[in-house]
Amino acid sequence: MDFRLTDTQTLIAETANALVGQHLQAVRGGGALQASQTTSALWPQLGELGLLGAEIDEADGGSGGTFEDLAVILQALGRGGGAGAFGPVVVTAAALVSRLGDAAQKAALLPAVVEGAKRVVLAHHDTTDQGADDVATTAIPASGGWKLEGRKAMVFAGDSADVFVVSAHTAKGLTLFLVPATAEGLSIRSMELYDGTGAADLELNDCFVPADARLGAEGDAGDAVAWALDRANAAFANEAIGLMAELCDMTSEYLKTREQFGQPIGKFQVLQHRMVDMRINLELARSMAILAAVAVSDPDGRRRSRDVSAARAAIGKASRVVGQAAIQLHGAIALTQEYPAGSFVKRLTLIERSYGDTRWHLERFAKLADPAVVLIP
Amino acid sequence: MDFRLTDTQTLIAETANALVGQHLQAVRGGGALQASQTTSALWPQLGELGLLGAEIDEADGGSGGTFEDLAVILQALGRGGGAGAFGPVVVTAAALVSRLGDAAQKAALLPAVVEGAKRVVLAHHDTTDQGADDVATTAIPASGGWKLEGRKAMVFAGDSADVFVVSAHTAKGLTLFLVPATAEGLSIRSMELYDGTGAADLELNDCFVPADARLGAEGDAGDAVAWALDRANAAFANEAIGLMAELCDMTSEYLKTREQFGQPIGKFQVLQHRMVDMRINLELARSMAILAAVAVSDPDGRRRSRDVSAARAAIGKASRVVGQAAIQLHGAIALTQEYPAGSFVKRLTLIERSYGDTRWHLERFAKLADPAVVLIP
Amino acid sequence: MNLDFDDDALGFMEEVRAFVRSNLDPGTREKVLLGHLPDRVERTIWQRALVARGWGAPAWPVEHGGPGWSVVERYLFDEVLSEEGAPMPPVFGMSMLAPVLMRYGTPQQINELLPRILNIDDWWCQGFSEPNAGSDLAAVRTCARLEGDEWVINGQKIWTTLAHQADRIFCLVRTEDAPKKQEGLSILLVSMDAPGITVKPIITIDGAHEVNEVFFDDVRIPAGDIVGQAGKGWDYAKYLLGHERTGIARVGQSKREIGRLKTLAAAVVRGGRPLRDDPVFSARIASLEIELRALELTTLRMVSALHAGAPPGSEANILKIRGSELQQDIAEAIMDAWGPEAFGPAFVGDGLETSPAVATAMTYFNLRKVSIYGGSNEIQRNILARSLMGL
Amino acid sequence: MNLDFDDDALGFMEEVRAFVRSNLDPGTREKVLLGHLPDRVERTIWQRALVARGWGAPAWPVEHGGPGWSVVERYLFDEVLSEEGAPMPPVFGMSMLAPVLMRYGTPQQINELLPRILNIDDWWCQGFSEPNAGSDLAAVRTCARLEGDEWVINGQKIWTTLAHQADRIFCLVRTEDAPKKQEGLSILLVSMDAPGITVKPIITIDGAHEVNEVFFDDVRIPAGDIVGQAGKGWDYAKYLLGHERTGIARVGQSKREIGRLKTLAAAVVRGGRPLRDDPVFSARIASLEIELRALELTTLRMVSALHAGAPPGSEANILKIRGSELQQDIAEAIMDAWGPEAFGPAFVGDGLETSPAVATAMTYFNLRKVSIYGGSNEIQRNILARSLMGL
Repeated sequence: MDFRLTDTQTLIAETANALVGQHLQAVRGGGALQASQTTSALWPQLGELGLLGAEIDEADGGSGGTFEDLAVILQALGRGGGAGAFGPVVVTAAALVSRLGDAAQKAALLPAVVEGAKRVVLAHHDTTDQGADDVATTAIPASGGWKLEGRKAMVFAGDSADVFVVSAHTAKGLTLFLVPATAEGLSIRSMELYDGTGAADLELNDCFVPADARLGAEGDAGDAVAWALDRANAAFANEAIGLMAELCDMTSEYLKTREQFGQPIGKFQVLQHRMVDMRINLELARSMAILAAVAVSDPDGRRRSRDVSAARAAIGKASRVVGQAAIQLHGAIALTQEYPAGSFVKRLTLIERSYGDTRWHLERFAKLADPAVVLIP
Repeated sequence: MDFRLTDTQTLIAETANALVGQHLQAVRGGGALQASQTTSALWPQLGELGLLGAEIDEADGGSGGTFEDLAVILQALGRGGGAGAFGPVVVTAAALVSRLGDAAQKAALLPAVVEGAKRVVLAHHDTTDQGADDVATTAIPASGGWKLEGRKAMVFAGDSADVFVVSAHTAKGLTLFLVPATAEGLSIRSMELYDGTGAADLELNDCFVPADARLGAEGDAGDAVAWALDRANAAFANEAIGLMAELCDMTSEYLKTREQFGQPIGKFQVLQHRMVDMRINLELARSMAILAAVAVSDPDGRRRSRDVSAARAAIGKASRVVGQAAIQLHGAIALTQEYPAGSFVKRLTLIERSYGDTRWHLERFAKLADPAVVLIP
Repeated sequence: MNLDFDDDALGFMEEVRAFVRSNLDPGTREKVLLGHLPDRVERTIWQRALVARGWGAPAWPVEHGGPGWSVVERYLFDEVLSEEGAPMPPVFGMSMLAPVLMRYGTPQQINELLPRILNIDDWWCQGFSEPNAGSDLAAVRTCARLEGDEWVINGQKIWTTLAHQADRIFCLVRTEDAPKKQEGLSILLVSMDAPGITVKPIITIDGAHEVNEVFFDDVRIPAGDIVGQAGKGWDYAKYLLGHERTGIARVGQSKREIGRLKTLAAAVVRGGRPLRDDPVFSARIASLEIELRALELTTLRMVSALHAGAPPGSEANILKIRGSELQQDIAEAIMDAWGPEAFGPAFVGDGLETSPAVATAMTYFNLRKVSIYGGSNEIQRNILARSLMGL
Repeated sequence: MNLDFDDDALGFMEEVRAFVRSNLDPGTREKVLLGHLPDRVERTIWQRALVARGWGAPAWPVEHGGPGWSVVERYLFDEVLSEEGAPMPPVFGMSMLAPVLMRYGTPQQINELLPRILNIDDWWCQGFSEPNAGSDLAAVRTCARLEGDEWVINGQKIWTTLAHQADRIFCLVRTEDAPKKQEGLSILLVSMDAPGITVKPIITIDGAHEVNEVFFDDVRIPAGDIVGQAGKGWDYAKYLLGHERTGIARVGQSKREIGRLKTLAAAVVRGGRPLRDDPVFSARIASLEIELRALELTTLRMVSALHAGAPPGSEANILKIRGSELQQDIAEAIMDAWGPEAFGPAFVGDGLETSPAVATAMTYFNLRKVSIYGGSNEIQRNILARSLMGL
């Protein structure tokens, strides 16, 4: 049992926090802070500093680290207002390419992802019902390749993607394909989400991709997709910790400085206790984010999904407590676009409902939990 | 729309509150107050003052009032620590006799109930699963009567009953029988419940009752039992209001008088707000107790059950809030038998879980609720 | 007791409902149901339709154009309008300023201003909150000094709802220095086009422009444009805020929204099944519906007591707290029912148009205000604690 | 990071578990699992078995008979014992008084008292709370004055756990008048059989006799039976209460109880179906299990930090708050799972014996204390607010 960061992780944390901190200081004067902006503005530096490649194999241009290294970065980006495309590109899609790609596919994509030059994202759910695991999109063999037919809804970071990892059913089962954004027959409707991040709806009409666009074996993608979605969820969990930590600090600071009735409002016991409850929720959620980060490497898929869902359910509940309390304790100021709290809460609110909401994760946990009590791991 | 008490109800309320108030003053010095004691100690006076017969037809010795008259009494008894046998005897079983009994049955039982000389109670559930509506107890025709076979669990006030209204299946369906406590083949295991009230488990082994013991038509008791149980639940709802109102007063008073850190603890804002939440819960629960009291007379059984379950679910939730806050705001003193709060909370806790708990009533409400929103009634 | 309305009341409700259905512009109704703000023109058209029917000012006495309704009728009228998606009445003029003028205004103010409020010839906004006077309203610093026959006003107001479309503003300002901060305050009546007034928009996190900052820089108004006596502003402000509380629980609106929630839960598919078939979500809907019923009955008890002549008590604080919490809980459930779709696309077209799904997320964020404004729920609980415990 | 225990730790846990299973009296275990208090004889037998194994005082230094374990091993030992239903160690003597004596006691006190604590030759109880000194502990009024070579004690203590079976009591008393109420306090060591001591039972609503009032009427003890210096009692009391906090979350006990809840939900039938098949109840169990996991990991983070030499921080307050809330929530779920059966029959037989179902209701009521004692959760939140916000 060891909860300490490695030296590498400490270094990564310092680098990422410094980067985010400088950026925040630069923009704070400038008004509205949308969750999207920090990470998208910092993308080139994230590449330069090697943070986009933290986990990718050294052979593919990365640092060959672990998911826990990514978790440290996600928390830092969360403190900056949100990790934006970092989860979809780095944590989810690039990991699928690393896991399933052949040498040519990796060489074509991964070094470019590490540099920040290319973005690849997963396009899996046909509808916004992201708790569903059925896919109606199909891939039919065509001369020299495949024809894809179907649609994909609300692909996170899909507005800025160069390549999509598209899931589709062949005769043999669920299969993944690398589909460039420029592919013929692919139409992309980019959208800004309510938290300021980007996404896209895709339509695949008679969309041809060559044979070498298939990622991994035919009909065998179910496990890999489940793994990737667990990674995406673990990423959300850690990003949420950063967002909540910053909201807690912001709120504490406000309570200490805002005066009403001739004293800082933090002197009022009811506000103190609500602040304390924000912190308690944060600390317990933080433990669960650690669990999620460790769990994604668990070779036992059932235990992996169980722990990730436990983390997401706990953090989802904490997000509501922290987000709603942050607004209430600030009062009206938190409801303005000028003040950053609202933007943080929006991002938290979206995260809580993406890739399975709190209820969905709770139910999945209940199904996967041991019938008897889980003893110390 | 009219929420005013009738003149009769005002008089009943004054009478019952005065009776309970005098009793409480007399016993307060004497230590432990168990929920059971007030109502059982006052039973003779309740008879003398006509309160046991408030709703029973004048022809049967009562005052021919309404359920709302009973609700007023139940709230007063709740303020005294609990209504004990009043719900089981007066609200539930006597009403079944009034509704279904022939002239002889009424004459034999109702005047005696009104006077407080006899107690009749409903014995319906075979097990403590009081949300279940299946009954395995059977009645088989025997020469000149019926043989009953089966068991009844946790019959409220069954320890002091003279006559049981027993539900059993005949070939035609669910049927009710009047079974004297002295009947051969009936064994009664009396028990004290954790809140100090009494109950009994019954075993019916080859238990013979004569033909004229059948209450109402054969095979047709389902609706009447459902009605009686809704009445019992509406009684619990109103009793709970009395218990909660007294807990609120007790707690306010304690906060005003108990001093720590050189001031009444009611000066602490966190305690104030928790007290306020107790009151808010009480006031909203009170509205729902009114709804339940009115609903039991609704000729539409579906709407009756829906409204009663709505009331019980709301009041159940309020009971937890009020009971737990009352203990926490008092601190250790509330956990002693000497101080009355604990006894009130015990009774509330039992009520919340009897004849369907909050979850069960919520589910029943969801099933009976209109698919669209209920507009103003 | 009797929880049913009598035939007269039911007939009245049907009459109101029929009127709304045949007179409310469908586009306006649509906006209200999506949680957007109708614009001033839309609200004026609707208000004048009500005025023409004699229903323009339900709570006003007959001599000023009120319909002479009982408390119960007024309550029912509000409920039906909310259920049907009619715009809210112009609350600042009609429900706040007008009652104060009726009681403390000069005959000239009454004769001139009330009809203009009724017809929305004047759109009033309320200048109370300041950057350092939120919950602590008596801490206002905006000041006015009498110079000859003019008040000269300097200072700043904030969170001023719809100041950018208002004609006039009633302001709580400091007109004298006094030992107690509640003393020396006055309410002044100011035209928004007076030189020296600057309105600066505040965009809220739901993307809407509803509130503003209003700056006063040597703004001059006639000395007579004051309510009642100088220095008594705090009493008038309390009277003004204490008025007309039975609608505060927003029962009609919540009823409408629960209807929306149920319809949605039947239609939307989540995790591969209709959402309504998830027993946990169905229990959540049932709980909300029961809480609403408790709130409605509690409101009716209060309406009924007022009708019988009882003085208003602390019930209004209870209704404000539970009403706002319930509005927020329902909005959250609706947003949850939509799932990720509630977040995008944020905008369709060029302006602030959104999908119905995203409108629910915007409403969720917009409604965070209801536990903050009009005396935050913490303040409401403080008031209740004082009145319940006398501490 | 690594959330798994290494082989040494796992082996250690298995060793402890095996020891408990072969040495703990089944009757004692049964009592603990039903939430009843084992009596003094049962606890002494168990304690002496631990002492014989060298595990009698896990947190004590080796020179006083401790096993020399790490923070992690101590934590694991506590957890396994809780899970297995072993009686709690005699906390007042071993975990509160002993550490204070080791630091501030005289050599004679250390040599004489510690072995007697270890073997439960002396059963100690704690005389801190008074009727008017609960959350406000420094307000104690029980006083002692030095007369010759004796302290003469007068006053009253309350909520004294197991005073009726204790041999000795350590008391916080006022020995000098001082301007600040935290000054002038001392901790005295008193024999329960000293003339002038009266113990009056307090029966709690779960029907148990666990706590007492203790009255002191001119009780005389030797002047030397004081901890450290006179007048410094407040510092010692804080040291004593601040000791040994990692077990405060009661993770092992809650784990055991969630196991009980799951077993019960599978067995019990409610509304005609197994309770576990109700998705709402199953979601409730899942939530509790997830909360427990979060609490456990948070505790382990703290244990791990202490192990690495970090100073104890405000985490202990967090663990106390969430640990106590979770204990209460689990107990409530278990009582709910039993339904009405949890309420009767209240007693079987003559004494306080109850059915397993009723024992869960008694436990529910008994556990209301965990958010009240040892500094109520309100006090814990006050402390956290101070340390987090520095206000």
